[in-house]
Amino acid sequence: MTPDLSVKVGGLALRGPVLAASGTFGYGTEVPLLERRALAGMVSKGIFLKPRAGTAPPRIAETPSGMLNAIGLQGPGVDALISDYAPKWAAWDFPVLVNINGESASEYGELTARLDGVPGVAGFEINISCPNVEQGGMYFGNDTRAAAAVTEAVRRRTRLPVWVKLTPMVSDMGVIARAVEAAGADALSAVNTFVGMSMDLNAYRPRLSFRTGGLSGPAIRPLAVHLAHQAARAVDIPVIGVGGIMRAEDALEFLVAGCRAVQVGTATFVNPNAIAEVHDGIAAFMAAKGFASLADLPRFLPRD
Amino acid sequence: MTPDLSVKVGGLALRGPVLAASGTFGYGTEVPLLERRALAGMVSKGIFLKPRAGTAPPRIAETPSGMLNAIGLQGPGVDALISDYAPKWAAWDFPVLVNINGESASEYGELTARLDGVPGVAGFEINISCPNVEQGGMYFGNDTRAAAAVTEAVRRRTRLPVWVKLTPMVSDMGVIARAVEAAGADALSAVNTFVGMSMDLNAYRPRLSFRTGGLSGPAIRPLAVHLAHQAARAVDIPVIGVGGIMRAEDALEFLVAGCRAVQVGTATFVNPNAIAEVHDGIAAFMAAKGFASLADLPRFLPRD
Amino acid sequence: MFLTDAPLIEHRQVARDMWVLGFAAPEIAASVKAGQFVNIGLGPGPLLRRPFSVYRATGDRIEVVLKAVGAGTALMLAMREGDMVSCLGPLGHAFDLSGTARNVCLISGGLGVAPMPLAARDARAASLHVTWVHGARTASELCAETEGDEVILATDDGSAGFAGDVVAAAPDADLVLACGPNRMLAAVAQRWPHAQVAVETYMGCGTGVCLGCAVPLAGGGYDRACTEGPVYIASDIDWRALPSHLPYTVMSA
Amino acid sequence: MFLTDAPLIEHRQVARDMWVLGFAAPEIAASVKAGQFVNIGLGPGPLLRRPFSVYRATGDRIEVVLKAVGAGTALMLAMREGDMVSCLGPLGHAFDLSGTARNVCLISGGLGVAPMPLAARDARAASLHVTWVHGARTASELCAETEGDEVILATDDGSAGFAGDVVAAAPDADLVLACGPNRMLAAVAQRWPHAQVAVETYMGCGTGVCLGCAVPLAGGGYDRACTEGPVYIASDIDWRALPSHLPYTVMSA
Ligand SMILES: Cc1cc2nc3c(=O)[nH]c(=O)nc-3n(C[C@H](O)[C@H](O)[C@H](O)COP(=O)(O)OP(=O)(O)OC[C@H]3O[C@@H](n4cnc5c(N)ncnc54)[C@H](O)[C@@H]3O)c2cc1C
Ligand SMILES: Cc1cc2nc3c(=O)[nH]c(=O)nc-3n(C[C@H](O)[C@H](O)[C@H](O)COP(=O)(O)OP(=O)(O)OC[C@H]3O[C@@H](n4cnc5c(N)ncnc54)[C@H](O)[C@@H]3O)c2cc1C
Ligand SMILES: Cc1cc2nc3c(=O)[nH]c(=O)nc-3n(C[C@H](O)[C@H](O)[C@H](O)COP(=O)(O)O)c2cc1C
Ligand SMILES: Cc1cc2nc3c(=O)[nH]c(=O)nc-3n(C[C@H](O)[C@H](O)[C@H](O)COP(=O)(O)O)c2cc1C
Ligand code: FES
Ligand code: FES
Repeated sequence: MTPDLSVKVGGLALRGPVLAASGTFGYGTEVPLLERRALAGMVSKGIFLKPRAGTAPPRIAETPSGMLNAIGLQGPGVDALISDYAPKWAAWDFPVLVNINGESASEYGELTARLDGVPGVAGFEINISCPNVEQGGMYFGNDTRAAAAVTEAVRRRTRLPVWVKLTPMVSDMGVIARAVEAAGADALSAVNTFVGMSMDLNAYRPRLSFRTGGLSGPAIRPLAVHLAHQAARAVDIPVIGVGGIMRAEDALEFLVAGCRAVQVGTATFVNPNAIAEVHDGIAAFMAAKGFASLADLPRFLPRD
Repeated sequence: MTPDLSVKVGGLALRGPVLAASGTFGYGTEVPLLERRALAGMVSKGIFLKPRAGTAPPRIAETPSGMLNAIGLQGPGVDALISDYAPKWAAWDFPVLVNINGESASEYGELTARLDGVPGVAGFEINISCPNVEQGGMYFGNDTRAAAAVTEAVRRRTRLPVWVKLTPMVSDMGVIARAVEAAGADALSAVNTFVGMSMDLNAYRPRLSFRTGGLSGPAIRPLAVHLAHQAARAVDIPVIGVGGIMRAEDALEFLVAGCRAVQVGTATFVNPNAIAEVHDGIAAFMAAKGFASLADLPRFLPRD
Repeated sequence: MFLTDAPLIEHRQVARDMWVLGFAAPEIAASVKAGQFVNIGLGPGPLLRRPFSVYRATGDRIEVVLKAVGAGTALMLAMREGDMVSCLGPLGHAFDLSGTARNVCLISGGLGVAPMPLAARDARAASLHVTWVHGARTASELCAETEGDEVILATDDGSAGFAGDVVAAAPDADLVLACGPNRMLAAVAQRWPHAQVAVETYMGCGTGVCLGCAVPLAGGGYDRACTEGPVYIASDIDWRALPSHLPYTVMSA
Repeated sequence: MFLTDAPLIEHRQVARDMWVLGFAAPEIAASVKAGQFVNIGLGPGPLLRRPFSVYRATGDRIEVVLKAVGAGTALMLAMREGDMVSCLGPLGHAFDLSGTARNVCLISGGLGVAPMPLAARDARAASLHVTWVHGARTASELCAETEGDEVILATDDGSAGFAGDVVAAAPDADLVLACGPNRMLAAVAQRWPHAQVAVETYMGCGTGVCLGCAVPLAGGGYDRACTEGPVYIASDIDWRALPSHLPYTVMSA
C-alpha cells in the first residue's frame, strides 16, 4: 500500500509534506518541468505593499554547497499580485500562502488587510527575517517584542492561517518561537537564509553589490535542522522545516527533528523537479519502513 | 622579490598571516607532513583546569562542505599541558597560544594564572564560544556582560597577549566585539563553529551522541567572513579570521574583509599541508598583484 | 524546455585554451534557436548549474564552447567521452531574424563567438547575406571556426586581421547581432542602438524563478537575463549599471 | 606516512557488490603493514577523506576492498582507470605478529576481510600456520579471495560452509586476529579476550589531531582509532560504549 503523506499544518490540510519555499518558486507560474501532483503547497515570493525594483546586480554568488542572494525583495507590489496572480492561484489544486513583508508592524497589518479574502490567497507567511533589506525584516526577526507585534498586527486582520518565517540570526530560537506563538501564529517556518558575505579578489569588495546576502542551500542544512528542532521543542504549533533540502533524506531529517512539513527552496534552481523527487522519496522511505502515515514516523523530541 | 608576509597581531610579531586553529592541530606534536616554515603560530587544543574525558562517540558527522564535531573538549588538563607540551613549545620557532576554557570567570582566571610565565606559552586565546559543552563556553559567548567578565578575569592575570575567540551564535557581533575589546582583549578570533544537528535515519536520533555539534569547514565560510568583517568594523584591535579556509583565495577573502591574520582548521584534516599551501598561495597572489607587504593589500572597510 | 542527462561525445580545440564540447541531447538539439542557452549541472561539482550558449546543434548533438575560468568550467574540460552532465534547455529568448533585413553582421569578441554559428545558420536559412566579424586579444585566441559570406577578423595587438576592436572593424548592416564582454556590447550599443546583443549575468536557476540574473533596463528597473534575455535590443539596457567583471571581459577584446 | 596522488589501475569484483580497487602508491605499498589503513580523498567529492584498510600491497600497488555504502564509496566504484585519488598513509597501528605464537586464526565478517590478505602474508612471513575463517550473510557475499593453510567459510543462512556466525565456526589458536562488524568483534572479545581486533569509527583526519575517532576503553576514557588503533586487544575496549551502527554491521555476519 502507498503511505498516506497528507498533513495538517497551521490551519491547512495539505496533500503532502513538501511545499515550495518563498522566493524560490516565483508566483507559481514560472517553474517548468515540475510534476505538480507532488506539490503540497506554495509560498509566494515575498511581497510589499508597493512595487520594489530590487537590488543592483550582481545579486547572487555561489559558495561551497550554497549560494548567497541579495534580490532585495524585487516585486510588483500587492495590487499587481491581486490582479495578475491571485486569480490563477484560485484555480490551482494546492494552497498558496503569500509571504508578506513590511518596514513597520502597521505596514504588515495593512498588507494583510488588502489580501485577506482575496480568492486564491489561502494564508500568510510573515517574513520577519529577510536579511536583504536594510530597514526590513531583519530588525523584527531578532527582537522578541517586535516579532510578536508584527504577528499580532497580521493576526488581527485575518482568520486565514498565519505562519511566521523565523530568522536564524538569533541567539535563542526558543524565545522568539514562543513569543510569536503567543502572539497568535498558527505555524512557524524555520528557517530563512543566514547572512553571509563573499569577497571579489579582483575588485577588493564584496561579490554582491548589496555587500551581504542570504546563504541558502545544503551548506546550511545542519544549522537549519538544529534551529527547526529548537523551535519544535519550544512550541505546540507545527513547525515547517526549511534549509538545504535537496533530497528526501534531507527532508526526513527535518521531520525526525520534529517538523510537521518542509519547504524546498534552492534545490528547485538546480533541479526543477526537486519537490516531486523529495515527495516521492519520502513515500518510498515510508513504504520501505512500513509506515502507513507520517504520524508513524518516529520523532526525536526528548523532554530534557 | 618575494612579498613580506609578516604581521603584528595582538602583541605578537608573526612571520606570516596563517595560524593553526584550536582543536584542529592538537598540541602541535601530531600533525605530520606540514612544512612548518609556513606556520606563523598555533593555538592549542582547548584546555580546562582538570582533565576531561570528552563526549561519547560518534563525535563527528560530515555534512555538505562541512563537518559537525562534538569532541567535548577532551584534554589532559593544565598540569599535563605544562609538563608534557609546554617544554616542547618553548623550543619551537613559532608562538603557541593556549586556548583556555572554563565554566566560570574565576576558573578562566585561575587557568590563566597557572599558565602565565610558563616557558612555551606565548599567549592566550579565550574560548567563550565552544558550543559542545553544555555548561561551557556557549553561555559566555552570547552574553555581553559575561564575555567581558571572562576577558577581564584573564586580563588581570597576565601581561601576555590575550585573544578572545568569538562565537557566531550571537544576534549582534559588533556589541560583543566592542565589549571584549573594552575588557582588555588584544585581538579577536572570529569565529568558532556554528551549532548544528544532523539526524540518523536508521536510529531516528541525532548522528552525534551529544546531539548537537559545531559546524566547521567551507560551508560556513561566507558566514564567517561576514562576522569577521562585522567585528573588524566594530573594533580597533586586530581580528583573526577563522572559518572554512581551504585555499589561499579563502584566506584572502578574510584579509580583504578587514582581518589581520587567519586561522586554518578543518582544512588540515583533509590536507595536512594545507597551512603551507595557504601561506604560499597568499605570497603568490601578492607577488602577482605587485604588493610588497600585506599592508598594501586593499581592505574593504567602508565607513557607512 | 527539456531536462536530460547528456553524455560527452566529442571535444575539440578551436583556439588557445578554447574548447568545443559536444553532448548528446536530442530534444534540445532539435528545438534550440540561435542565442538560446543550456544550463549545465555537474555532479559531483558546484551546487549551481552553469549557463552556456548553444554553439552548434546537429542531429542529436548540441555543442558548447568554453574556456576554463573557474571550478565548473575546469571540471567540464576535464571530462572524458561518456561522462555525463545534466542539461536543462533550451532557455531564454533567441535572436530575432524575422523582418525585412537583407544582410546581417555578426559581431563576436572572444568567447562571444558562442552563439554565432547558430546565428549564421539561422541567418542563411532566412537567406540573409552573412558578415561575421570576430575579434580577440591576439591571433592565437581567435576561434578557428568562423564562417559566413564574409569573415572579418580583428585583434587588439594586430597579430591577425584588423588591428583594433571588433566594433571598429565591423561594417554597417540591416541587422547587427553581437555577443562578447559587456564592455564591448556597450560600444556596440553606442554605434548601433538597435543591435541585438546577448548579455551575461550570474544565474541562479536559468528558468526565471530566482531573480538573480537581473539586467538593469534603460527605462528603469530590472528584468531577467534567463527569461526576457539573454538577447536584448542594445538600447534597452542601462550599460553603466550592468556589471562588467565577468570572465568574458577578463578574457578578450 | 605519505601523501600521494594515486591513479586507479585496476578493479575487480570479489563478491556480490564487493569490489577491489588497485591504486599506484609506491611508498605506501612498500611500507604498509597488515591492519594499517589509508585515508582516501576524492576531489570533487565529499569534504573529508575516507579510511580504508589496505587489502593487498604488491610492488607499486596497494589494493582496497569496498562496497558502495554512501556518497564516497559510490564515487570510488564509479571511477575509471587513470582517475586519481589523494592517498594518505599508511596510518594507524598494525596487527602485532611478534612473539611466540605458532599458529594464527584470522576471523573476518563481510567487509572485515579487508585487512586479512596482508595479515596472511605477514603471518606466513613469520612462518605461522594460518587458518582463515570468513563469514557472510549468504554464499554470494563471501569474498572469493580467501587463502591460507586452512580456510573455513561460514554463512548465516547456511548457503555455504558452516551454518552460523564466524565466531562459532572458528577454532582456537595461539593468535586470533579479527575484523568485522563491531557486534561480531564484541563476540570475539567474549571468547578470546586477547584477540587482536581492527575496529571502525568515524574519522575526521586519520592522523591523530581531531579526536573524532574516539574508542571507549574498558579502563575508562577514550583513545584514537586512527593512531593508537585501529588494532586493539579485544579486552581493552568497552564494547557496550562503542557505536555499532556503522555499515559493516548493516552489511554482514
Ligand atoms: C546566458 C549565458 C551564456 C553563457 N555562455 C557561455 C559560453 O557559451 N561559453 C562560456 O565559456 N561561458 C558562457 N557563459 C559564462 C559561463 O556561464 C561562466 O563562465 C561559468 O558559469 C563559470 O563557471 P565556473 O564554475 O567555471 O566559474 P566560477 O568558479 O563560478 O567563477 C569563476 C569566474 O567565472 C565568472 N562567472 C561565474 N559564474 C558566471 C556566470 N553565470 N556568468 C558569467 N560569469 C560567471 C566569475 O565572475 C568568476 O570570475 C555564459 C553565461 C550566461 C549567463
Ligand atoms: C580504520 C578503518 C578502516 C576501514 N576500512 C574499510 C575497508 O577496507 N573497506 C570498506 O568498505 N570500508 C572501510 N571502512 C569504512 C569506510 O571508511 C566507510 O564505509 C566509508 O567512509 C563510507 O563513506 P561513504 O561516503 O561511502 O559513506 P557516507 O555517505 O559517509 O556514509 C554512509 C554510511 O557509511 C557509514 N560511514 C561513513 N563514514 C564512516 C567511517 N569513517 N567509518 C565507518 N562507517 C562510516 C555511515 O554510518 C553511513 O551509514 C573503514 C573505516 C575505518 C575507520
Ligand atoms: C533567491 C532567493 C530568494 C528568497 N526570497 C525569499 C523571500 O522573498 N521571502 C522569504 O521569506 N524567504 C526567501 N528566501 C528564503 C527561502 O525561502 C528559504 O528559507 C531559504 O532559501 C532556505 O531554504 P533552501 O536552502 O532550501 O533554499 C529566498 C531564498 C532564495 C535563495
Ligand atoms: C574537531 C574540532 C575541534 C575544535 N576544538 C576547538 C577548541 O578546543 N577550542 C576552540 O576555540 N575552537 C575549536 N574548534 C573550532 C576551530 O578552531 C575553528 O574555529 C572552526 O573549526 C572553524 O574553522 P575551520 O572551518 O577552518 O575549521 C574546533 C574545531 C574542530 C573541527
Ligand atoms: S537565473 Fe534565476 S531568474 Fe534568471
Ligand atoms: S580521526 Fe582525527 S584523531 Fe583520529
